[in-house]
Amino acid sequence: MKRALDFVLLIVVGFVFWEAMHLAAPFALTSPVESVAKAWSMALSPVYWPHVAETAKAFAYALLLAVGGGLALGLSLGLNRTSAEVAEPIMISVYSLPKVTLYPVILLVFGLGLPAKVAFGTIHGIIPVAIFAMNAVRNLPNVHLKTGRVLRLSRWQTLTTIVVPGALPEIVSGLRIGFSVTLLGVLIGEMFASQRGVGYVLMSAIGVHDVATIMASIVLLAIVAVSASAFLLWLDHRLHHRAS
Amino acid sequence: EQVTVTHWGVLLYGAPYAVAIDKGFYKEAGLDIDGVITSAGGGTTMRNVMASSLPYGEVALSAAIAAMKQGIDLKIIHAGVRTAGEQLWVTTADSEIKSIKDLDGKKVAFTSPKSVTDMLLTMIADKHHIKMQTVAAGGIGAGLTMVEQKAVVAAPVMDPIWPKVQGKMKPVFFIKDELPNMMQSVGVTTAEYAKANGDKLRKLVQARKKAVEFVYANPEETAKIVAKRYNADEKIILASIKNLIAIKYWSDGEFEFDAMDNMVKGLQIVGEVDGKVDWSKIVDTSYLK
Amino acid sequence: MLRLLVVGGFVVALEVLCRTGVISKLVLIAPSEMAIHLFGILSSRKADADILESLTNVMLAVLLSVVGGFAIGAFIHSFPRLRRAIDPFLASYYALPFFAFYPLFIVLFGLGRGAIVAIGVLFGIVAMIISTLTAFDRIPRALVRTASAYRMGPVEAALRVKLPSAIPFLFTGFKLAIAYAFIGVIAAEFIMATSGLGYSISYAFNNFDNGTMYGLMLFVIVLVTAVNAVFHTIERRLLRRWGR
Amino acid sequence: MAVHEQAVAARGDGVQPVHVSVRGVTRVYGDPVTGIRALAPTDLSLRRGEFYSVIGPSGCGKSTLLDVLAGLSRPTTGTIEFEGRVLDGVPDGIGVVFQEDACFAWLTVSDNITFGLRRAGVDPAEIARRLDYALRLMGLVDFATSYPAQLSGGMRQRVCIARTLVMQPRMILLDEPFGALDAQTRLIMGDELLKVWRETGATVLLITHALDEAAMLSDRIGIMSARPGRIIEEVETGWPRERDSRIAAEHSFGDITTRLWSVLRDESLKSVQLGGGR
Amino acid sequence: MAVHEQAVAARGDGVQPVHVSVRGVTRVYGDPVTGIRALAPTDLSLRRGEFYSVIGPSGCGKSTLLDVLAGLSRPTTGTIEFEGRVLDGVPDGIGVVFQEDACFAWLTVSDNITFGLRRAGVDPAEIARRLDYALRLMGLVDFATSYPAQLSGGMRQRVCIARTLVMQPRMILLDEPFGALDAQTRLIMGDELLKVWRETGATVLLITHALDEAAMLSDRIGIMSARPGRIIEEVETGWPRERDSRIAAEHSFGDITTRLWSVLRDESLKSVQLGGGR
Ligand SMILES: Nc1ncnc2c1ncn2[C@@H]1O[C@H](COP(=O)(O)OP(=O)(O)OP(=O)(O)O)[C@@H](O)[C@H]1O
Ligand SMILES: Nc1ncnc2c1ncn2[C@@H]1O[C@H](COP(=O)(O)OP(=O)(O)OP(=O)(O)O)[C@@H](O)[C@H]1O
Ligand SMILES: [Mg+2]
Ligand SMILES: [Mg+2]
Repeated sequence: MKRALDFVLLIVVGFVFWEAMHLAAPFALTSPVESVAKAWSMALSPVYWPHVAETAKAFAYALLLAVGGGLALGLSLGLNRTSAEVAEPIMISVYSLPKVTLYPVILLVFGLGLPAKVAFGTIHGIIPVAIFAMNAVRNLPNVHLKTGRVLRLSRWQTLTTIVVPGALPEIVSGLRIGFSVTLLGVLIGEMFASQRGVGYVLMSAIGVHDVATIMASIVLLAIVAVSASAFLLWLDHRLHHRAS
Repeated sequence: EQVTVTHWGVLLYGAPYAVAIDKGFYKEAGLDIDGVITSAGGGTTMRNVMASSLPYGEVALSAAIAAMKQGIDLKIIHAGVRTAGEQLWVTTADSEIKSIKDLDGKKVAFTSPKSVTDMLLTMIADKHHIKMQTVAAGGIGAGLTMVEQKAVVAAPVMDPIWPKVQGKMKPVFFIKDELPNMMQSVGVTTAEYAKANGDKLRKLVQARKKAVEFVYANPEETAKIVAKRYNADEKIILASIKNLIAIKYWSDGEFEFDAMDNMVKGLQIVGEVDGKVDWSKIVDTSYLK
Repeated sequence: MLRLLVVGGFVVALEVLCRTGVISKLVLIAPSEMAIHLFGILSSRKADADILESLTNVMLAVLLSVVGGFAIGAFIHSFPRLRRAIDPFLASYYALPFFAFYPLFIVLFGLGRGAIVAIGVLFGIVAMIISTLTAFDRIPRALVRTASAYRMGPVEAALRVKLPSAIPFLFTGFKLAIAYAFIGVIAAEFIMATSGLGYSISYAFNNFDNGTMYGLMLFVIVLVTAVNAVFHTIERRLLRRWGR
Repeated sequence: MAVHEQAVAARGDGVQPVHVSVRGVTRVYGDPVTGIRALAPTDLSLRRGEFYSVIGPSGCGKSTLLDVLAGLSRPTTGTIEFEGRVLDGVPDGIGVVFQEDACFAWLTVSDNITFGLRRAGVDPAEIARRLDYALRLMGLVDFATSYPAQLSGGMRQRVCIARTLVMQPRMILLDEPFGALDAQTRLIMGDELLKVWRETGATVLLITHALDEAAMLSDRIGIMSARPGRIIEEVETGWPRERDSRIAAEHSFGDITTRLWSVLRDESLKSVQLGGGR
Repeated sequence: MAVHEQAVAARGDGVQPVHVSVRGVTRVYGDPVTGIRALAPTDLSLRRGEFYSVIGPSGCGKSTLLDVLAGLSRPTTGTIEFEGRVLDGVPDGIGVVFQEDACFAWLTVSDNITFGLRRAGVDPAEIARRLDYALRLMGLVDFATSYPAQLSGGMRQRVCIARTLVMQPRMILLDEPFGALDAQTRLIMGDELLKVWRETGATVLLITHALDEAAMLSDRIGIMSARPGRIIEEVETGWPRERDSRIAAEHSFGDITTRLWSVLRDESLKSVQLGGGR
């Protein structure tokens, strides 16, 4: 109850801040009320849903790849010091590149369309997931791994019953960021070569300076991302009991 | 299949394509065009054209030239938008700035470095012998915000954004009053594709030409079609289309080499191009008939 | 050592693919050519100013992200109610297409360096905040109580006990903050600046000047790798001390 | 140094005024009604300069008592007075050795030990002197530059003891500080603790499992009940202030341990609730 | 269940064949030449079904010995044979209770205890039976659904003991398992361990600090030297297999502890190197 209250309070504070911003720069931002109203009308309009569906499809694939790949990469690198030494700096360096510059390469490999968008989302999301998981695994108390060895658990068992639960808080943090960045990546992908999708809507809105649509899209994106993040946090609290 | 059009959904380069799809001009010609791929960057659009299964599209002339300078084998097969006259610089409604002369010594925004707006602004300064402090805003919206915040005194805007801000902003100058026609965009394809698919390209160009004629003849219906495709306000689109018809914005495809040379001259001023462009090597007029 | 081998192998493979024309020169140029171009750029000294400018921006952004992110994270962590309310928003932040806010950034930070560094910080800081929060959860209770037993104030406890104790987990935040600050700065320069590495890369991208583009990218890669290698060494040394 | 002077002033034998007094303190973990009751209403007073030990069955609330005594957690009900003032937060002049390993993994043994001194801005020469003394005392001379991860469990425990003792607090709280030490080392450490206690005049509260240790070192011993814990009995040893482990040879030593043993046994059995197990 | 059958087969008294033998084992941490020498060439053999205790000064290498015995770390030199085969990695049938707290923070007490059983695919009814038994044995019935963070230090230790015992290993290695328990609970746990040992016929290696505990529970006791540690003396108790803590009343019990005490004292003194301290 108190939690819900705090949450609402924070949203209110956010809106007040937003309103203040709006008053300071009406051209850059529409007011929260206006934006939410616009978001509502967009959510009801039949024109918007095909775009959402298009983005959702690409996002679903990208998320699957980013999370699956990120966890596989992060966990295995966390457990294997040698390969981590090899892969980690390379991973981060490539990640630090402005993604636009990878566009020609992505075009070459995936062509135009869905696969390119998925690829864009995946390369955005996979690294945070991997890095969080890797560091958490690396810092697992030694005695936990020893316990696993004494029980002669298989690699897979050790992974699923000790490593993953032990590293869960960090894994969840990685997933939370990964979820959001993957979404962003898909949107950016849609801005490069698109004919449909939320990214396309955003790009046109930015192009014609349709601030209401921009802000409304952002409200909708925020609702999705916050829900996902809250769900993951809830999951973390359920699964990982901490000291009170 | 999809054609590629720069700034689709934003600027009205795409109006003829919207009409051609909607009115079935492509279908009549036996083409199955069901959509438009777009992006906002010149280089990106050019790359999309090359990567597409149908490597044909309308791109910024500057992007086409840049690509060719880097040795990409392209063919320009028709003219697109033949003027940059729809652009104008605006200031706040209550501003003291009234004419170009008032901009002397002031901060004025363009969109992004080496873009058409950058070039136009430089040419204006040259023409009127004034000195401005020009800054990159990052986009139309950002420029307008800067004007509003008094960070700059003027920023560029164009159709179809202009009718939307017309009440809040007032024009300082229109390009159409100041500079000659400059070809903004052209239809391109890869040389390789052109070799094997001459017929198809010809049909594409013809369908567009028919659509352009339709636009000039039926502004109202065009506005309806474009508003639907762009998911925009029909009134504003109609106002813009009328503005654009007045300056004969869309070319029916015929090349106007003076307008193209004007553009190259502008690009030379901002240092985008050095030396002449030999049109005969890259322009192929054979698809116009 | 192994890392060198892997990277070397990769580079040679790329070289072969490019030289034999399997990968078109318009998409990717051979690594040796990238190096030659980079050498050309560096020796002509014409990019020196751009490089210096971007590096300063990136360094400022990284510094502010890491220090600020840690401070904010530590602050939020000491108010559990605030933390619970704010947590779902933090990660969601990355889903928002920040480029839609450029007009706002201009209003807030003005033009020039301020806005560019600000975007780098806005991008990097949240990863650091999230990482700090999860890292602080990992501090053994006995250490927190030791800090209290020494009558440390919140700031001193955060700096003298919590920071060093959480460092192994904070490395996640460092690495991501570096990557994100890089991306933020370069992306901002892409769009807003008339100079700097990001601008040069985007200019080359738009002009199909693959030589310059990949040359500069190589420079970014080498730079980030160097920075990361330094961190990696520090991390390894610390962890060994920790006994992990 | 204020701490030191006050400590010196407190020296000397005889009955001293109350240093800390606990009145009706309870502590519930979690929800006040449904949560785990760790402390039943507990009363306890320590005289200034007294050596007091607490024994009790595992899980009865000893560490919880130490926590509230040190001001690290607030009692659910009841009050604690330390040096005449109601406790609110950790007071000045207290030193704590925790049951868990609380070594700073990022500092060497030396730096761990001198941590508090450097913070307090003690003169470097004095720090060096005390460090040297502590390293010898704890048998860690060879490991001065090692990191905790390179030490055995017992060695880490000694580092934590040293870190607290060098601060010369007016009240020292120790939670099973010798738990990981072998019998002989434990004896030595006990004697050293007695020595520090005598020299600084500090009040000591020692939580221990070893009955003989409690009997040997303390002026008084409090025995705690099964959870929810409270002091159910206090045993006065009557040892002179000048004493060491050889006191175990005294006639009354056996009586004391027997007494402790008989009370503790019942509580431990209650606590482990060996219904049908045995 | 193979483990169980084999365990049953091993029952019965009398001298048994060697279960595990350690020959010339050394262990150096860090660089082989300049690193910390934790084990000097050490020899040790445990007979099948034997209860063997190891005592030694703090930091002498006891935990290190346990590590190499369990196959968790490779000896720097020397070999270990377990059930007739040279040890290479952790063998089947071994259970270890570590000195550190090894509870899984994310599992309840019950889930911690049944962790290994569930991994081994033991029948749920059997798991429930063993869990129930273990909870009673360890006095944790009320805390079955608690998480480790809600337990006291001693209770967490008991969870770890339970987690190992329910697996019914053929060889049980325990590193100061009762370190955080009070005297009475420690006695009870010792008796329970003896019972499990008798019933399953397992070989037990117990590292402990309490000399009386070692004397009471073991068939043989090995005393380790100061670091680098090796077994310098072994004491045979000669107790019958059927025994419990009441054996401490036997006449020879005092002799044994005195013996242990005298050897350990010298080594501890050496270890703590109390140059001028005392
Ligand atoms: N953080 C906590 N949350 C909930 N319950 C707790 C917490 N800490 C301790 N308890 C409960 O309080 C009781 C007393 O714990 P405490 O640690 O004080 O025992 P103790 O006497 O120190 O035991 P030991 O001798 O085993 O260290 C225990 O039953 C334990 O389960
Ligand atoms: N990971 C390590 N790195 C370096 N040195 C170590 C490491 N672990 C232990 N040592 C050293 O090895 C020696 C033996 O340690 P070990 O833990 O085996 O002692 P122990 O007999 O178990 O002591 P205790 O009774 O205090 O637990 C110690 O001197 C310690 O400093
Ligand atoms: Mg305790
Ligand atoms: Mg040990």
